[in-house]
Amino acid sequence: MSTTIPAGMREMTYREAAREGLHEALTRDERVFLMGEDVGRYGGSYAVSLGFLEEFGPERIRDTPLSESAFVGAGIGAAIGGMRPIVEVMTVNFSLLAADQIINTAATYLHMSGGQINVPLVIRMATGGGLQLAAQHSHSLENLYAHVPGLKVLTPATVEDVRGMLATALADPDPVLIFEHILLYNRKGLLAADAGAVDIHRARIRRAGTQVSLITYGGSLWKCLEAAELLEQQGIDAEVLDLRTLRPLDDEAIMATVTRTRRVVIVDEGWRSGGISAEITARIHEQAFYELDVPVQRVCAAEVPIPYAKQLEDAALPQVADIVAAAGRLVKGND
Amino acid sequence: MSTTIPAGMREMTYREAAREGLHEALTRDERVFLMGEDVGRYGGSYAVSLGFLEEFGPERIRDTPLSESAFVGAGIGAAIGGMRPIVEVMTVNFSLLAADQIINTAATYLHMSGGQINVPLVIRMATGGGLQLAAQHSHSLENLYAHVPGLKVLTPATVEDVRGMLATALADPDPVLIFEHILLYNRKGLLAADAGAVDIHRARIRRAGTQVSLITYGGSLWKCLEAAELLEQQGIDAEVLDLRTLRPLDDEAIMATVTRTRRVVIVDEGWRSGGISAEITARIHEQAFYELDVPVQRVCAAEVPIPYAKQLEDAALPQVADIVAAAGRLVKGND
Amino acid sequence: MNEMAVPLPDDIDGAHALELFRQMLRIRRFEEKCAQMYSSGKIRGFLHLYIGEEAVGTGVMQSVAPRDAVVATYREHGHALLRGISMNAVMAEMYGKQEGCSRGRGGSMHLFDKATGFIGGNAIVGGGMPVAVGYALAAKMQQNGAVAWCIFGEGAMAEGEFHESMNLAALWQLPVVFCCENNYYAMGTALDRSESQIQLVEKARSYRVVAEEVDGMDVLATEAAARRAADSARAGNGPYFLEFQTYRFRAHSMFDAERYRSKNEVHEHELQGPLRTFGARLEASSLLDEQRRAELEADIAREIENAVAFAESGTPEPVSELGRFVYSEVQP
Amino acid sequence: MNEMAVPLPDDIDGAHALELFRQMLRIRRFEEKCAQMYSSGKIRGFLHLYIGEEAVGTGVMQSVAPRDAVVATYREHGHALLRGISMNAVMAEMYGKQEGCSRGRGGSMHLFDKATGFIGGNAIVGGGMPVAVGYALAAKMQQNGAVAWCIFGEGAMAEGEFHESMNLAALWQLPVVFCCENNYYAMGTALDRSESQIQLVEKARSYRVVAEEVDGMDVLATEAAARRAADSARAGNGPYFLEFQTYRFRAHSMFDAERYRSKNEVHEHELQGPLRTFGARLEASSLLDEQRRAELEADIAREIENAVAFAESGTPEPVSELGRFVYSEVQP
Ligand SMILES: Cc1ncc(C[n+]2csc(CCOP(=O)(O)OP(=O)(O)O)c2C)c(N)n1
Ligand SMILES: Cc1ncc(C[n+]2csc(CCOP(=O)(O)OP(=O)(O)O)c2C)c(N)n1
Ligand SMILES: [Mg+2]
Ligand SMILES: [Mg+2]
Repeated sequence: MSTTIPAGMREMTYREAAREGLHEALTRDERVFLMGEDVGRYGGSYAVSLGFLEEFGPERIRDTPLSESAFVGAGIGAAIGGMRPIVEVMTVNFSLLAADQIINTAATYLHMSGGQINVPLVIRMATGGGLQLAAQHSHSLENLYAHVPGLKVLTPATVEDVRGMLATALADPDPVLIFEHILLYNRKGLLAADAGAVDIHRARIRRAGTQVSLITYGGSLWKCLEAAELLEQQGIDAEVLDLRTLRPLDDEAIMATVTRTRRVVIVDEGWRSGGISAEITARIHEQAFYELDVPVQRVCAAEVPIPYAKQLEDAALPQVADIVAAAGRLVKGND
Repeated sequence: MSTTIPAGMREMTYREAAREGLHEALTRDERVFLMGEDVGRYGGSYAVSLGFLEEFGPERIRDTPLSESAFVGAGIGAAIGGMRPIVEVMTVNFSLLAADQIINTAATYLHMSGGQINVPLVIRMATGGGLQLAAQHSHSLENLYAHVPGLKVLTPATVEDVRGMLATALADPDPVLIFEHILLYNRKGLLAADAGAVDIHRARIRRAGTQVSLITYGGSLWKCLEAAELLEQQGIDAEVLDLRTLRPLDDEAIMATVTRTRRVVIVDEGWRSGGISAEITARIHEQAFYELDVPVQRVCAAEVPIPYAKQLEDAALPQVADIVAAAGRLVKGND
Repeated sequence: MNEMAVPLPDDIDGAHALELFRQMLRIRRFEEKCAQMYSSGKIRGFLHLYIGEEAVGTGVMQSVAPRDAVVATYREHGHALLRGISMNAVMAEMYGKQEGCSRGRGGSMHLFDKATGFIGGNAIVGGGMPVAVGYALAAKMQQNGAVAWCIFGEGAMAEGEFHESMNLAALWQLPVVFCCENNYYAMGTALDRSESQIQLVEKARSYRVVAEEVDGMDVLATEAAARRAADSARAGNGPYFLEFQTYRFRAHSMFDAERYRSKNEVHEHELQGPLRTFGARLEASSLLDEQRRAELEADIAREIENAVAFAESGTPEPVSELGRFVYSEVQP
Repeated sequence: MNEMAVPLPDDIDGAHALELFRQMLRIRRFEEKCAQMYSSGKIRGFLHLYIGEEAVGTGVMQSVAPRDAVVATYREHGHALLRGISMNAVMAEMYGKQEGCSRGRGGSMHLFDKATGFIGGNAIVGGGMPVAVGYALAAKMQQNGAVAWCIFGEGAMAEGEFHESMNLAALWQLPVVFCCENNYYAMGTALDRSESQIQLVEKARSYRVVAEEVDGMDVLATEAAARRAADSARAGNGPYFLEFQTYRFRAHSMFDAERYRSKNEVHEHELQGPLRTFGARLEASSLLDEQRRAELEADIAREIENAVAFAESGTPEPVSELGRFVYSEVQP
């Protein structure tokens, strides 16, 4: 990223962008409120809502007790009751305590009620590993939710998306889950001065290329972009597709990049078996079978509960070198 | 199924076989006990443990309060403490209330403890649709668990397997989840007089064929076998592979059938996106890319919360006709 | 026992008392019909009857205001009807028809009606509780005077969601009325096998929530208690917990062999049934006689017949519509 | 305040009292070292210090018998050391080394030791509770006399798993001692913002569980309470709940700016710190003087130095071993 900031752009961290998005939502719509563990006095476990309590008051910046199922469920009820709650779950790992409310209730009410009861609820969660937080704080379980009809699953990777997707999610009549990768909060990016709501149905090409497609989302986007630079040094021209949304998947964008490059690496920090990478592979297989020169490769987390020790965690998570190697294998066909 | 019973075989329902397996386990090993909602006085919500309370007493046939998280977690603790608990969760839908214990604890302790604390816990759950039980009782969520390293996921489809897998699961030092499809309990099958523990690492060919492979598990096995008969009438020779275990998957058996028939239909009652069918497709794509004549087809549940009305539920779930059509398309190539 | 029925208090409004009786009778006869239709295969899935417990829902619903919400369980036919969902729409729902209150997608366990604030029909035991709390939170934040009525069985009180929801409601002083329908069994599990503390009001009080035990077989008692609770909640005094002591006369669902209780126990309770006892009191007060009874029965029978006919002639949702209502049709 | 320290009771065993002091001092100094090592990047991940709360764990562990199990949280360094896991193994764990008590896979939040029945190190708030209940169930079924010690913070009491676990333990009369370390904050959330009922013993009693409030800053009080609880549980009287009122002197974890409480509040509590007050009492009873203190400090410093050296020279698990311990190595 260049050090001079283009006109009309601002540089900020992902945290600041998330914060701006929240701030704008709270300012613009009285029905919006933020609820979760330590969003208020503590300032948010990742400091995203620092100072909001003072600004918006305890009614709208609502610290909850440790009770994920109840406060997520209360989000559902409040949404039905006319509010626009944003519920924060500290990490997706803890969201398993609220899985019943999310999957059995939020995702089903519209359908079970024959179209009457929609649930305009936004749930934000941190996800991912890389901080040596071990096996109860590091998993990327977003694909569990991406499996469930009735939910939308967003995975903003950029400052623009983390800011803008929140607005779009709040405008959505149905439950939307937003996953923020823990390693992104301190990452800087450029944001247009007039940044606002963003589309959530389209994947986006973050780097155009011709020889291999790196399909990814969230925290792994930056690893893919780094890998693409390294690949360029090896004379390999990689395209990087940021899925942005895991449910619904943007098949069109996926098939378009496949058709262009005919070689695909999917990079996902979730476990490989049964992860979102499997679904993408399956769709490519089904929809672009004859476009591929070689089988799709997946670079995913190793199938272990993520360990604490640095070298083990590093080995468990997809790394730039793994991506480069996989893409290199595909293009050079060395095996 | 023929009406004369071969020598050395017994005919019984899946329910009876499950029951025999439990009975044998309880009889053979004092450490084994059964715990769950209404397993005792009520006789089990699917009547599998009817009469056990009287036979084994309330210590070993343990009715629990409605508290899925605590009694599944208590299973973990009891397993660590030297017992061999079998925990019954009425349906996989309710297991979401215990997802934290299963995924964050049962699946992680061995790894997080560096190999010290294994959890020899067996959890039985009913799964699947077909009884018009609607969107909170009909889902096939086993693939959520199949995604998680540290767990094993068994899906017995036959009387032999439902009886024998329990014994194998109990001998396993690690947590094992057993999914019993609700439509199977009344289904009859033949069991060898000397039936016992069965292997849980191998998929099994339930019908040999040469032109197309139907890969499936659990309740859908019988739909696939029926489809295979219908296909035979159309002159199509289908092989039916019963996965039996969703984690770990038997790649070898999958690739072997793919190589034989070069055409694959995967039949899974779970939702299509991100289901186990995606993982199987991805593995075939990765490991047998050059063996396929045409892309793998998936016949899965429609991506809706399963509705109550009969015609809608039927339309939402994979049906024999869908399987026949998918296989027919693959073989005849009519599109 | 009926012979010894105590006349109603003098200050009772006779017409209202008779109306309470009629409402109970209506849901009783409706469910008897449902049971029949289940046996003949017209209704499928799980069917949980409220028979025996009618005094609870009937008393409670008298205090439910138009803007309130009701969050119920899978045993909610009675509540749905009492709340004002038409019998046609409820019966059609159980038939799985488009004209059903959930368009046939929900069935017996998932009756919904946005217009009357009937937001389920939740078949996860305890699952509706956080939802009710959230609805009450919205009401409080919007200061719209609405109350959330959260209905559940005593079995649900062992679930973690009960605990978390009670605490949240009490901590935030939300207008929720928690209505526990204590019928002493959760499927086959008796209360004393599911709770270490069977004084349920004590459990509720441990969250500093006002709690009352109510005779759930007496519709005047249930009505009065619900009124106290509603007044308190609407006055901003936070949540209220009512334990209605009642009994389920029928099996848990249509699949239950009832091995966990004796016929005799059931019979004893039937003698104390809400229709029987309240009917006798109305008679003792000369508010009801055979002729009036017959008229009521005839009216109800007609309504039920019509509902059945309506459901029979309803439209099965075309399979092409299967994918609707997974997401809202209007997207931003 | 120390000037006014009350001498120990006459009947106290002086050597034992000094030993309690030594144990507290040992875990205090150990954690101070951890904080330092965290700052210098040797320890990573989350690090939750027990500083200020040592009297709780120290008192409790005196009653933990060899066959008992301890189920702890992510704030468990003290408990692990007190339970007998070697300082070397704990420090090596935080360094992520093979010699660590969890082979470097767990880190600070996931200390385990099968030999001493230390079964985690669970970092899901409330997550250990059902496990402790299950362990106690196994103990009861096997009649082996073991007790499960379940340690958690007051914040965990809002979780559904607390509710479900208490009920199960009480219903089945299981030998669990629930040890609530009430340090009045759950991260930045004060007790009165997380519980509608802040008398935590009342919450426990609502399950018909015997409950005591204990001064968690007084190691003699914590020891005596734990002994009563253990005796009761071992005698077959079911679960026991102890609320230890204590205070955390340090931030929740190393990422906490402590905006939710004043420096002054912390300081006030520090003046009542368990080492400070108990040290003063030992001095007042002539069981401790400067020289003895210096000796203790020196011994501990040596042990810590050795542990650091041990951890530094430990072996990082080869990456090739990553896939181990997902499943047991011996399969049937
Ligand atoms: C979370 C969950 N666990 C189990 C069930 C199965 N189940 C349905 S109703 C029921 C009993 C509930 O009893 P109670 O709450 O007392 O209500 P009642 O049926 O007596 O009205 C059970 C165990 C369920 N639906 N949801
Ligand atoms: C289920 C769950 N939700 C949230 C968290 C994040 N978290 C970790 S510790 C903590 C506070 C717990 O407070 P308390 O139980 O009082 O223990 P203390 O840290 O004070 O010892 C929170 C919210 C978690 N680890 N698990
Ligand atoms: Mg009940
Ligand atoms: Mg605390």
